[in-house]
Amino acid sequence: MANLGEDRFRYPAGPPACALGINTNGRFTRSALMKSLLSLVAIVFGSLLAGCKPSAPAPAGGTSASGSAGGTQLTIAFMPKSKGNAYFIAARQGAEQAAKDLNVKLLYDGPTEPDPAKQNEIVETWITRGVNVIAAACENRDGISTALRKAQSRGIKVITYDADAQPDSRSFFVNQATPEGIGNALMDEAARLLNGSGDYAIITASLTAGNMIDWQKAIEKRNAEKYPNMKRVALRPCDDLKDKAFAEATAIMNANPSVKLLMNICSPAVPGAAEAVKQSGKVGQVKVIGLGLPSENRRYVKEGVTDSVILWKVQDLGYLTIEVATAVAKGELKAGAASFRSKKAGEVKIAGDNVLLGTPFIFNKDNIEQFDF
Amino acid sequence: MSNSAVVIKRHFRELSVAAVFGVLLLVLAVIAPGFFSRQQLLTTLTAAAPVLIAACGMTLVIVCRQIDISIGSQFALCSMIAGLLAKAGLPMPVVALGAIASGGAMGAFNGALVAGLGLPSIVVTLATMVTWREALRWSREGEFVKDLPDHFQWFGLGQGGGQGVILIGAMLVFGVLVLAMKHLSAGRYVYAVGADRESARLAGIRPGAVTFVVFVIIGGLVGLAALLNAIRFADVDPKTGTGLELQAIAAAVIGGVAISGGRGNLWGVLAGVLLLASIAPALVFLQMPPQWEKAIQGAIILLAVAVDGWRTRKEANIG
Amino acid sequence: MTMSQAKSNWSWSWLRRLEALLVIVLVMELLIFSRTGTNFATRENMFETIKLSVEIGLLALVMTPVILTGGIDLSVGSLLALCAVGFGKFWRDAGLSWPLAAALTLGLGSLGGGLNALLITRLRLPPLIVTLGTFSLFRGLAEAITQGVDNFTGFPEDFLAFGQGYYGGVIPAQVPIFLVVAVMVWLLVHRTTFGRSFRAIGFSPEGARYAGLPVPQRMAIAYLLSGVATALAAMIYVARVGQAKADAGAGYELLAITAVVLGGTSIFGGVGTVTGTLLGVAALAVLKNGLQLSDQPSELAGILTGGLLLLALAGEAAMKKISARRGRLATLGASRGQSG
Amino acid sequence: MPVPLLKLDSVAKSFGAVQALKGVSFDLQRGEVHALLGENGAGKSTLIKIITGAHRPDTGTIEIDGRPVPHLTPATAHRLGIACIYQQPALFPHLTVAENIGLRLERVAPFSRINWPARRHRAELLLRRIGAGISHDAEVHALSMPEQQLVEIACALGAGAPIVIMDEPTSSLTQKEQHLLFNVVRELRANQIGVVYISHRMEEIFALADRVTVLRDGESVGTRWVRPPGADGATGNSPAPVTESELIKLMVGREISHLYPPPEGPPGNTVLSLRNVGCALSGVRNVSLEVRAGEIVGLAGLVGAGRTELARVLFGLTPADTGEIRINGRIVNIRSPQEAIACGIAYVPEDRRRHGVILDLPIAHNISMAVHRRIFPGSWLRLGAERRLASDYIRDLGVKAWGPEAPGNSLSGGNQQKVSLARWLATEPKLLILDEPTQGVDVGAKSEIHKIIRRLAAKGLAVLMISSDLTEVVGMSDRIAVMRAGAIISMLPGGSDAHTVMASALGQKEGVPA
Repeated sequence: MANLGEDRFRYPAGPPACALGINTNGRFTRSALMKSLLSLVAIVFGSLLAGCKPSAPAPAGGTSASGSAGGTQLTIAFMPKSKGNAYFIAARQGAEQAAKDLNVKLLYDGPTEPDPAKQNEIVETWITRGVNVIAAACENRDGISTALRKAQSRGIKVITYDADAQPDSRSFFVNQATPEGIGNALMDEAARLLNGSGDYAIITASLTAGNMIDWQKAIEKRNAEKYPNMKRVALRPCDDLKDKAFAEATAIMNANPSVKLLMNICSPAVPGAAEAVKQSGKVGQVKVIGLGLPSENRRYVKEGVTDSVILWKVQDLGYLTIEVATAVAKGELKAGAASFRSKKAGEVKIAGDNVLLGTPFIFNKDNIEQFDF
Repeated sequence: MSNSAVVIKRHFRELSVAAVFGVLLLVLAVIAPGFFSRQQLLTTLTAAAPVLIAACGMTLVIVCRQIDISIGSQFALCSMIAGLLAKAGLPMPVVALGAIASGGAMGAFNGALVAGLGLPSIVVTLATMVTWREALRWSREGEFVKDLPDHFQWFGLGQGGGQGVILIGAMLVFGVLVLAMKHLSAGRYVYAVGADRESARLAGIRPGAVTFVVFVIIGGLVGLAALLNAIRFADVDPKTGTGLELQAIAAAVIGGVAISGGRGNLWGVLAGVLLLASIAPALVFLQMPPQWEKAIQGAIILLAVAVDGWRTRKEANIG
Repeated sequence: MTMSQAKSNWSWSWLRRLEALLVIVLVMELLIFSRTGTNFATRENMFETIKLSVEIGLLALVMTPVILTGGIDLSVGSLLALCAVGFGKFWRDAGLSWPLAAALTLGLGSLGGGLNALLITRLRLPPLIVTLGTFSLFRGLAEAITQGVDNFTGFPEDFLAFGQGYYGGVIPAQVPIFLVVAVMVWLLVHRTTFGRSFRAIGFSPEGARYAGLPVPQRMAIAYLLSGVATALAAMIYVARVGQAKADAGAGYELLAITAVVLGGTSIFGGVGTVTGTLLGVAALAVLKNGLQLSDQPSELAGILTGGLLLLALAGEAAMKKISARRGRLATLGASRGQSG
Repeated sequence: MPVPLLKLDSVAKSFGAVQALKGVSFDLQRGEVHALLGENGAGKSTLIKIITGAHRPDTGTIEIDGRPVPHLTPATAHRLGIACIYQQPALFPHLTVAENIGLRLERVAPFSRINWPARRHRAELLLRRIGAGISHDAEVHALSMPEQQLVEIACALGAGAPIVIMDEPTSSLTQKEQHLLFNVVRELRANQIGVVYISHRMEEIFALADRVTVLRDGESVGTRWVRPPGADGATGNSPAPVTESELIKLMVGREISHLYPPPEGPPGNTVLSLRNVGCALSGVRNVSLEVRAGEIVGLAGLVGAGRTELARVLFGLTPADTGEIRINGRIVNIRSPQEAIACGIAYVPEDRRRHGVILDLPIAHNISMAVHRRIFPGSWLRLGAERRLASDYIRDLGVKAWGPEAPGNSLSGGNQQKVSLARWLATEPKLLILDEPTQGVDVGAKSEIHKIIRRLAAKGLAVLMISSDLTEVVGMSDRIAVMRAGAIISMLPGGSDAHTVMASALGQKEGVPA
């Protein structure tokens, strides 16, 4: 193996050919080769483990808060529940805009499909890599909390957005709106469309996502209080996947014909359920509402399959998350603060450790054209 | 043995699968006639059509004593290409051609490595499956292809017309392949190469060329299947096609295609595809928990293969 | 896979060439990533990489004897999910203590492996098809048990320590377990008659039977071992991630097979070493970790893995052609010497 | 002499260390049956594979109708009209007879339609012409070996090729089918087709051939007239027809007696005694036989007489279902190879490459494979002990290899057979069954193996040797058991000549069909 010639590398020159076990007549002897191969790997591993690394200045072991290569510029690691979800693509646009405005380095990574195991892996890698702040949307509230607590113990600031982790594993939760706000908006809209009575079904992302659980409870409370003769006949998860939502919606409509409305509380499910209603020829008989992006549902709203979509300005959520992350990293935002000034979302209330973006907004046939996200 | 007895003995597997499917339909007719509503039947068949096209391609590959587990990724890439071409405003025939050609190209890549370098097909297609799927994820980052022109979904013919095109397309492909495998000498060459590569060579057939063409054909068929599946929706999901290779192999195996090559016909595969496709809706209509679908599919594969294994062992003892 | 592909030319020397190729790839990875990845070349990151690759490593370890016999096991990924969900059910719903639940899960794993072994050896069915059937069956059972929805979390602290804890703050808890299993499998394959019979069966099942080796029993052992190790990997996975869901371990079987084939084991059986498999697992793990630390998206690791596998195969096929030509020259020379 | 239909000029071919053909010249006229005679391993099959393009010769030229053919592949051979009946039928199991014949005969463009009725009709015609009672619709894997051979013959007949090659066509034919084959050959000759007929049986040559070329150890040692031209009533100047003993001498080429080491001393007590042993599955019918210690019992008979099947019964591969097997007087029940080894029975199989030596494993692994339990207690490998065991046998049997670690495929045929032998000697058997011990082995190694066998017998080992090489059976055996159709039909003393053994094997009473 030719000598690498880089003097900065303090590895021994490549072992001579005969050590590689190639003896005189070109015949690999089995045991000789094995010994040299393993010794080669051992040498390289040994030198690395001894921590004599060529370039990165930061010492081995604990990564200090300023651990990024650039020295001053903050590194904020931003993780969606799944990269493929249009909702998080819009949130990323807001985050990138904020990173540019605040001159911070944005690291964006996450699983392409919702997968809590991959989210943990990426957080672990960010801990080793050393970042200033981790802002994550949590697919599984309990699973990710252990990893986030480990990050905090390494001096990395942790905040969550869109879906929360366990409160002790993060300093702030940037919440788009209070669960009650979202639950009530959905329940009231459903009641308006069915004028107060009839069966409905909920399609959620997964039964472990923190925000989903809170929204379901809020909807149930609102249903019990205000609309006694509306009954939820089914609650099915779709793992944030459009075609799974399509299959679940079709199955629900077949299994219980009495359903009059499909309430989808995760964004991919709204177009999925709408397509299912369209293809089983039940447009008008079964209403479709949910939390979804205008851009994804514009076609269905115009065709009257989907009646109304409730959401919030997702780019602002992304923008606000990065602002909060930077403020926390610089120590400008401490626990117990009552409000926070955001360039995009204006004056934002803080309830306890929840930074509230604002109240949900209802898009329907009349106003959906004005929104581009 | 009388002629009908010979037919039964030779096509035992295909007939038994068709019988099981018949029993399932009977049970459904009695308990849940809703299954046979025009709408439900159409949805089930349109969902099964692309799997049938892929399973036909897979039958060719398995009869030639090879295997291709990369068709899931090929399916996703071809759907994506179809979506992007349509979004670029190209007319649908060009989009169709683009999808089929890209499928054929990927099939040719597999074929070149397997037939050219003589590498084992299971490992080559394992590598290409991982590479193509991850390349698609890297480029699209899971983002759907959205805002497709109106003439994309259902070829612009509306749901009824669209589903019609898909079903006719699948039947056409099935018909052509059945004729080709029975009456075209190239089709018989596939059986010969699959049965005994050396004898085929001695009979003057070129096994390498046949193997290469088989991989190109399955690529093209998967491209067509991807197109026919993509037009069912208004946007294209990059995660589509996951697990298609296992469905296609399962349908072929249940339909009596021998994994050791040289044996099997498409009618059995048709019965296999229909049986596997109707498990999920049947469960819903029989009020059984839908999560049992995959377990039942697995059980059917094992049962079909076990019965076959037991029969050949019994035959071997007498013969 | 062309059954009739001439197995006889997968000779010993071919295997060593592929392992040498793999070591060079591994060393290159280490050097490149220690420059591009931040904090890549640290002791902590090395252990982190090993910790994340223990599950795939276990599956690849026990996949080696299976492939050595000329078989394959596609069902390990699904069996991992079934064992994870089973463990959750035993612990949460049946209320058993986690060590007892762990023992029962190992039993469940051996049942899964046993089913594969029974169908493959008793009815002499092709392993690819049997494990394809059990691939769907096990995943289906996992989904049925959890109604596709349920998720087991909140495991006791001392169980989670196995997946997330560290000995002496540095060595992840699952590393010693992995090393013990690795040594045991290495001894089984390279230092016992079982390993010898796996190879013989892989090269020529008929030849092994005529030589008086108990072929069905030995193949059954390989598949049973695969089941038990999968159960162990499932529990380490649950401890590490802190949850058990029906979609666990998706695609793990393909990663394990990739690592084994990358390590020089021939897919037709007979030729292959455990050290080669370990090198394969290491190459894949370092690749994934290095790319992530170099701020590359994780999909790039998948692309390079596929590319690496194709490179290894094509490279090895080319080497075989060169050595065959060199071999022909050598035998001509040798024949002159031999028949003199 | 008119321009020969087919002419081979000093064709040579070697596979690695083994030189299969050393410069063979051969020519075939139109309307002539030219036989190729030679012992096993004399190079007959290699020559055929060169003519049909399956192998390319290292040196030498091939001419068809006087035109040299430089680059012959199976496809071009077909086009030039060379049809061949292989010893192992090259058919497609799960396809029908009509289709098999169709695939072999039609050279049709890939995308043209198959005319199934025409195929069925032609197949029916050919089958009727041969007189084979097979339906054209039957799947080949359901046919018996003789029936598959008839399909091969139908393919050759149907090809209408000017040159037809038959490689040991009667090897798996019963008496009735042989009769059909002889008619076909006569019909081909009448239609001016050149037939190359390969066999190692004297009576077929005299029944069919015009001329015969004898091959020995890869060289042609002479071409003789069997039925000289103008023999029927033409003038007297034609050369005298060759006699059988002259052919045997040419074929064997050396005095038989001094070749094979003589037995040393009287045989000991009975080791193996079979009393009407039978196995329905493999067609072995109530065999009674005894083999004494230090004695070599030869098991002679045509291929398909059930000799290998008997060996497989004794070794537990296809367990016996009737009769009694005694080893050293004790009744044993053998249901698997492991039990056979435990009883002291060892079987060196016929197909060396598939069942004997595992070519990809080193010699040491092969030799120790049957005695794992003994030399590896607790199933822990002891590589030192294994290497010593292997080195002893390598020295003892004179295996030429660069060491115990050498892989099997680096050895010549003879050395591979010695390794196979060494494996079974390591089990220290009481009875050693040898199945075609010297098949496909070069002459040098053949005599070495014979010496080893005799030396083992001298040390008190009971040997049961199966061989279709008559001179070997006669030369080596103390007693000869002749088998036909799964049963032992006669016991001949050692030293009886090849002809009587063959006569008995053929069941001379019915005589050779005219």
